[in-house]
Amino acid sequence: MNFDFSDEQKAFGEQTRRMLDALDPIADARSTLAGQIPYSAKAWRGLARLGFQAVTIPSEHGGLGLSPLDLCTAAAEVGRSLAPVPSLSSAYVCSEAIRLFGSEAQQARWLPGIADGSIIGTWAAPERGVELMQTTVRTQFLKDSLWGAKAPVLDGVVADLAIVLAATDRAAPILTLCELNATGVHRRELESLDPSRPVAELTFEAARAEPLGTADWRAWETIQARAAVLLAFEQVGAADRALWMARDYALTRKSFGRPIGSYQAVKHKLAAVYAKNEVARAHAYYGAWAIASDADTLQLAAAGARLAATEALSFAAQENIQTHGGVGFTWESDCHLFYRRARHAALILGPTSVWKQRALTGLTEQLESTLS
Amino acid sequence: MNFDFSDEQKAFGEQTRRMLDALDPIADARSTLAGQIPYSAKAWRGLARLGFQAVTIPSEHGGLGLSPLDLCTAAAEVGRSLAPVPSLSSAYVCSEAIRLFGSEAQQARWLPGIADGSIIGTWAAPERGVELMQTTVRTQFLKDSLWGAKAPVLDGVVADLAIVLAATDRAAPILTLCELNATGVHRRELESLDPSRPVAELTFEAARAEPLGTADWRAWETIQARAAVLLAFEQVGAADRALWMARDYALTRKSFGRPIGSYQAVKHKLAAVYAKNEVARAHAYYGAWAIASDADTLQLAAAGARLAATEALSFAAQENIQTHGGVGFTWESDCHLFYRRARHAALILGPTSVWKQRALTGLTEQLESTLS
Amino acid sequence: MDFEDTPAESAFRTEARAWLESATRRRGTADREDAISPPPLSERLAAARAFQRKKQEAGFAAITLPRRYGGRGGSAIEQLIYLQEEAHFENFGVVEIFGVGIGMCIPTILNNGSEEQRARYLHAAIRGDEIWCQLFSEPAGGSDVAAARTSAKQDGDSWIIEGQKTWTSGAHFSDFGIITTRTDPKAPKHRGMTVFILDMRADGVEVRPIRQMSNETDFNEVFFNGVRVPDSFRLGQVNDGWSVALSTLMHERAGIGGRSRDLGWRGLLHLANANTMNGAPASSDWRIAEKIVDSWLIEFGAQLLSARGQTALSKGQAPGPEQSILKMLKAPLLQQNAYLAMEILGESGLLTQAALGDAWREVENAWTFGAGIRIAGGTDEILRNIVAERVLGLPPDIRIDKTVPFSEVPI
Amino acid sequence: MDFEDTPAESAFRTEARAWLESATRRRGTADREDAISPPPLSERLAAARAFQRKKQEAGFAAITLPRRYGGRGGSAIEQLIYLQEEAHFENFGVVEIFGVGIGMCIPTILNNGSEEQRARYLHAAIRGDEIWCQLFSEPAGGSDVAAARTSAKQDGDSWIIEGQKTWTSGAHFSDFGIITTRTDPKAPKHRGMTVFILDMRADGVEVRPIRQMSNETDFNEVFFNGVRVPDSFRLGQVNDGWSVALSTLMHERAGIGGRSRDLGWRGLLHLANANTMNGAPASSDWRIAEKIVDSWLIEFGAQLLSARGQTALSKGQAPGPEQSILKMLKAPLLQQNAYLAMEILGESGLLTQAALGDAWREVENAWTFGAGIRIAGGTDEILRNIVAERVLGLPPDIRIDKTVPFSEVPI
Repeated sequence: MNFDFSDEQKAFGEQTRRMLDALDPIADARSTLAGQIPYSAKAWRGLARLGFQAVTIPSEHGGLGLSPLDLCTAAAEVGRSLAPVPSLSSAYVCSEAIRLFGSEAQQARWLPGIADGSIIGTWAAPERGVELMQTTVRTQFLKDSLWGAKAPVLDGVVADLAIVLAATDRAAPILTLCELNATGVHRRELESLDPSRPVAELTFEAARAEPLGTADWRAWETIQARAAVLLAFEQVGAADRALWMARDYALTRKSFGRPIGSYQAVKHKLAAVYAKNEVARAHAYYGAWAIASDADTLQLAAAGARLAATEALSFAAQENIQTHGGVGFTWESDCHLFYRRARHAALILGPTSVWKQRALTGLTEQLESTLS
Repeated sequence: MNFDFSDEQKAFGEQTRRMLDALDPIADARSTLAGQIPYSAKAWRGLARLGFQAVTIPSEHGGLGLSPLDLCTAAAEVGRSLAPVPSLSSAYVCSEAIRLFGSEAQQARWLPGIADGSIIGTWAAPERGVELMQTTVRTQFLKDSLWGAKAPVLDGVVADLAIVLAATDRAAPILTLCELNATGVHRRELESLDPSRPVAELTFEAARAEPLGTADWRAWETIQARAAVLLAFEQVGAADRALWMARDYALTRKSFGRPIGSYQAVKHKLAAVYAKNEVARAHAYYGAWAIASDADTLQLAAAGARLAATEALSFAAQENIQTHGGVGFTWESDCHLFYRRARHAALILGPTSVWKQRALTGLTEQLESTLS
Repeated sequence: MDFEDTPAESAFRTEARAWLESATRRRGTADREDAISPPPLSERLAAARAFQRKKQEAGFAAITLPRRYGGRGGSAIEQLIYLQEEAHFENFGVVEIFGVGIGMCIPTILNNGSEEQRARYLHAAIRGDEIWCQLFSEPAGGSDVAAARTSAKQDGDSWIIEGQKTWTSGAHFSDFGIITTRTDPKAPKHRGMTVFILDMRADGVEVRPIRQMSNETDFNEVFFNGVRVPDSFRLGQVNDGWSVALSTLMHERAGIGGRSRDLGWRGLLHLANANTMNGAPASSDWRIAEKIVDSWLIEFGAQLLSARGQTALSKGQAPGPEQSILKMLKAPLLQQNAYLAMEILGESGLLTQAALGDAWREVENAWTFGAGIRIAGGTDEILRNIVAERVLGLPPDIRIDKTVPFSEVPI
Repeated sequence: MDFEDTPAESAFRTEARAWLESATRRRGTADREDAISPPPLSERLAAARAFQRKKQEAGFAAITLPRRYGGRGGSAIEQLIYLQEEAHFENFGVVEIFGVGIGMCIPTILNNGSEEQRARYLHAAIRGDEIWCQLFSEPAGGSDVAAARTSAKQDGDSWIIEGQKTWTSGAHFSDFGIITTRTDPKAPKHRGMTVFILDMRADGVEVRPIRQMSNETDFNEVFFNGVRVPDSFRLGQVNDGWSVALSTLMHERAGIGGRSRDLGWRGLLHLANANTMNGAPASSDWRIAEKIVDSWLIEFGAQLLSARGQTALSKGQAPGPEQSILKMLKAPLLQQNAYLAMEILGESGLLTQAALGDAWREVENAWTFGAGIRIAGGTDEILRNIVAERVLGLPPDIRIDKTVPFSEVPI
C-alpha cells in the first residue's frame, strides 16, 4: 500500500509553491478583476520554468514524458495560489487531448509550444442556451471548416488553439483542432463570475480546422474526466487555503473578549470544512491513481474527485466569508476571490448533476461486477 | 389575518393534554413494546370522553359536526404524549373516508360507533413487495368479495373495519369497506419498528365487502392528504416533546464541569431543532387551513405539512438521543420511543418521495397559474 | 383560522391602497427593484423626500408613532398592512433612505430623548426633511455592539469624539446619526458607554464608501477626528448608553432579511422549466426538482411564520419567539438558491448578467447578498445563540469580558 | 502511488493467509456476522479461547507487542494486514472478546505496569487464558474520563473501591479490568486519579447488563461495594492515573467505527435496484439515486483516508491527523443510510426483520447502532472539538473544572 505521492512528486509541489508565493499571484488575480490583464503571464512563465506545462508531454516533443500523476501536487499549488493562469485550459485539457488523441503531426506541431508555455490551448465544447450532450452539438464541421458558436470557452480570448467539439454529417460529434488566430474565428470576451478564469464566446464562420485524430464523444468524456481530476487538485488546494485563512482569522479576531476561534460554533464549522477537504483530497488522490493506472473506474474515480472537490471548495469558500464576518464581505478581503473560484470551478467542466450521473453509472457497474 | 387556532380550539388541545398527562401514556407505549397490549384502551376511552373521535362526525351520526380544523390541537397532544391509540387509522383516515365518501347507509351504520370510540376503523392500501400506485393494486374486488393481501395495515389486529383499496374489472381501483370480523378475513400481526403503532397483514379470501360510495383513487389521495395534515400535527407534537426533553436534559447534565446546554454545539443543535419544529408547525397550520377552506392547494399544503413534519420529528428524535448521550441509547430512556415513532410516521402514509412528487406538481400548477 | 383582514384591517387596507393609487403608480412587472443605471443620488433623494412628505401628510409615514410627532398613532398591524400595500407601488426608495431613521433612530429618541430632542427631530425625520443613520458597528466589534471603542471625552459643555464606525448604511446622505461611544474605559464594557445624536455635517466627520465583494457600495466607514458634540445632543444618561443602544437594536432585526423579490422557488422552477437536464426539462429531473421542493419548504414555511407573527400583531399581541428564526432560515437559503440556479444553467451558469441578461441579476444578487445577509444584523451563529438562550432558556456563553474594565478586554 | 503491498508486506500477507487457511475456514457469503440464534456464551467463549491460543502460538495474536510477552514484535502495518486477512475468515468472535484487552488494557500495562505485572498478565491475556475489560466510563461522566467519581481509599496494604462504572463491554465474561478511581477529591480533577487492575471475581463486584434501545445487551453497568484491591494491583503512581488513562484512550478511538458489513452504498443500491419508485427501479430515480451517490462519496472517501493512514504505517510513520475525522464522517452516515433504506421500501420500510427477513437486519442494525456510534468513543461533538483543537490549533473550550478541587466541580 502506497497511497501517497512520491518524494519527487511532493518536491515538485513544494517548488511550485515557493515559486508562486514569491510572485504574489493574488495581486494578479485582482488585476484580472479590474480587467487590466487577461492572465498572469509572469506566473505562467514561472510555471514553464519549472516544467509545469511540459510534465505529461513526451520528451520527443519537448516535454518531460511523465504522467498526469506527476502534475497533481503542482496543480494543488496553482489552486492554492489562485494564480490566474490557463492551467486547466492549456495543460489539463488541450495538451492532454492532443497527446492522447492527436495524430503524430498534430503532436509535433503543437506540443512543443504548449510544453514551453509559448502556446496556450483550450477547448470549446458547450454552446449557449443548450445543454451539452452528444446529441445537441450545433457547431458543424463541414469540409475542413467549422461553423457555429461556442461559449463559455475558458481563456478563449488569449488561446492560440482550441479543441472544438463539432457535429459532422455522421451521427456523432467529433473533436477538431482549430487555430484561433485563423480567419473565420471571432472572439468576444464574456464576463465571468471569476475574472481570474476569463471566458469568451468563439464564433466560427468557415474557420479552418482538422479532426483531432479520430477523437469522438467518448474521447471527449475521457479528456474531461482526466482534466476533472487535475482541476480537483486545484480545488482542494484552494479549499485548503480558504480553510487556513479562516482559521488564522479566527485565532486573531476577538468577539465578546475571546478569539472567535474559541467558540464551538466556529471550531466545529472549521472542523467540518477540514473534513470535507480531507475527503476531497482522498478522492483526488484516487482519481490520480485511476489516471496513472488506466483504471476501468476512471469515470467513477473522476466523478468522485470532482464532486467531492466541488463540495469542499464551495463550502470552504462560503464559510471563509462567514468566519470573516463583515470584513469577508468586502472587496478588499481576498475571501471573495475564493468564493468566485468555487462557483467557476463547479461549472466549467460541467455541472454537478452530470457527474452524479457518471458516478451512478460507475457504481452500478461496480455492483454488477461484484454480484456476477 | 388570523393564522391561528381559536380559543376554543386551543382549549380543546389543553383539555386533551391534561387528560393524557394524567394517564401516563408513555407507560402504555412501553406495554405495547413488551407486547402486553395492542393499544391503550384507557387513553382511547379518555379521548372518546373528550369527543376526540366524534369531532368531525355529523351530529346526526352521533358526532360533534365540527371540522378537521377542530381536531388539530388535540392531534398535536396525542403526538406529544406518544399515546398508543388508533387515532390515525380510525379518526383521521377511516372516519373521514366514510364521512366524505360513504353512502348515507354506510355513514349511519358506522359513524356512531366510530364517534364514541367503540368501533375502530383503519385502511388497507399498500401491499407487500410492490410500490403503492394506481396501477399496481393486486387485491381484487369481485362480486362483493375481496381477494388478496394487504400490509402493513395500521392497527389491523384490533380494527373492526377497514377501507380497502382494491382493483375491479374496471380500469382504476376503488375504495371498499370491509368488516374485519367477517369470514374470509385473516389477520396476522407484523412486527413494527414502533410497536406503539402496531401493524398487521390482512388476507382476504372471498371476504364480503362493499364499495365505499363511489370513492376511487382520487378519493384515496384526498383522504391521504387530509390525514397527512392531522398526522403532521401529531408529528409536530412529538417533535416538540423531544426538543424539550433534550433541552431539559441539557440543563441538568454536566460535562467538564458545565451543563452541556452551555456548549454552543448543543445550543445551536437545539436551536436548529427548534427552527425545524416551527417550520413544520407553520406548514401544519397551513394544511389545516387548506382542509378547512377546501383549498385547491390541498395536495400541496398537505405535502408541505407532511414533509416538514417528517423532517422535524426525524431530526428532533435523533438529536434528542444524541443530546442524551449514552443514556439516550438505553431501553430505559424514552428517547427511543420518539426515534421509533419518527420512522413509523415517516412511512405509514407513504414515503417522502411520494409527497415530494405531490409538492412538485402543486408548485408547478401554482407557477403556471401565476404566469397565465 | 383564515388569512383575511378583520373589517377594521380591511378598511385600513382600502384606505392605504386608495391613497397609494392617488399618490404614486403601481409597479409594473417590467420594473426592476435594482435598475441597472439608476438616476444620480441627488435626484433619487429629491424624489424620495417628496414622496415621504406626501406619506407623512397622509398619515402613513410612521404609523405606530404618536400623532404629535408626525406619526399616526396607529397599530403595528396597520404598519404591516401599509408596507404590504406599498410593496406593490413605486415608492421612490423611501425604505432604503428613511428606513433606518424612522425604524430605529426615531424610536430611540422617542424612548430615550428629552422632550426638546423629540420636538426638534422627530417630525422633521418623519416628514423626510432630515435623514438619519445608525453608527454602532466598529471594525473590531462585529456582532458585539457593547465593544464600542470610539471615545467621547467631556470638554466643558461638549464632548470630543474620536474613532471609527463601519457598515453604516446611508452615512453619505444622512443629516444625523445615533452613535455609541466609550465614555468610561475603566468600567466594564456595558457600563461605560454613552449614546449621542451626531450632526453628520460636523467638522471632523469623514464618510468613505465600503466596496463590497459585488463591487457595489451600499455601506460606509465613518471616521471621527475630534468631532465636537454639545452635551445637549446626548441621549440618556452618561455611561448608560448600553440600555439606549439595546432599545435601538430591538428594532433592527425585524428590518433585515429576505426581500420580496429575492431569488426563491418560483425563480428556480421557472429557470428549471426553461432549461434541460439530460434532454428533458430540468424541472422534471429530481436532481434539480427535489432541491426546489426543499427550498420551497423553508421559504414558504418562513412566510407562514411571518403570518403567525402578523396574526399576533392583529390581535394586539407581541409576535412569538418563532419570529426570531426567520432570518436564520432565510439567510442561508438565498446562497443555496443561487448555487442551484447556476447549476441549472450548466456551464453557462458561470457567466454574469452582462452575458445572460438582466433577469440573471436576481441570481447574482442572491449569490453575493446571500453571503452578506448571513452576517449582517446578527450572524447565523449569533442568531442560533439568541434562539437557544432566549427561546429555549439555555445558559449564555461563558463571558470573560463582562466584569473586567473595558480597557483590559483583549482586542 | 499504488494500492499494492511491498514485497515484505506481501510475504507477510501470504504467511498470514496460509496460516488462516490451515487454522480456520473462510467465511461463506451465507455466514452472517450476527447470527440470529447464537450458541450459548460458554460455548462461544471456549471456541474463542481455543482460536486465540492458536493465533498466539502462530504469532498473530498481538503482532505489535514484544515477543517476550507473547507478541510478535512486528509492525503496525503487519497488524493491519493480518486483520484485513482475518476479516475473510471465521474468527470465532475473538475481536469482540479479546479486542479490548489486547488492544487497550495490555498496552496500558506494558507502558505503565511494573515488570512483575507485565510478566503476570501479558502472556496470559494474549493467549486468551484471561479476558480483560476497561472500566473508565461513569454515569455522570460521559465523554469526560477525568470526571471519575468511583473512589479508592487506602487501607493498609490495599485499597477499598466504591462506586459505579457503565458502558463496559464484556464485563460479564471478563477476568480482569483496568479501572480509574478518585484517590484525592481535594486535588483538581486531573491530579487526583489512580488506575488499578481489578479482579472481576473479587467480592463486591456486581455486573448488570444494560439493555439498549434495540433491546440487545452488549454493555454492562459494574457496581463496586467495598471491593478490596491490593496495592500491588496499582498501575502507575498514586494520583497519576490521568496519564495512565490517557495512554489507554490513545488506543481506543481506532477501535470504534463502522464495521465492514455495515449498511453502505452497495446495500442501498442493491435495495434500490430491487424496488420501484414511480414504477421504475428506484435506482434510476434521482430522489433515491442522488442520496446513494452522496453516501458513496463519504463512505469511499473514508475508505481512501484509511488507505492514507495505512500508507503511513507502511512507511513506518504515524498516521496523519486526517485519520481523526474517520469516525466523525462514518457515524452519522450509518443513520442516514438506514433512513434511506426504509424510504426505498416505502410503507413496508416500517416493518422489522421478523417480517422482512434476515437481510433487513443490516438496516435495523444501522438504524440503532447508527444512533449509538454517534455517541460511543467520543460523541460527534467531542470529535469536532478534537479536530478543531488538535488539527487546526484552535483554542480549547473555556474550562472551569481544571483548577478547582474535584470535590467542588458541579455534578
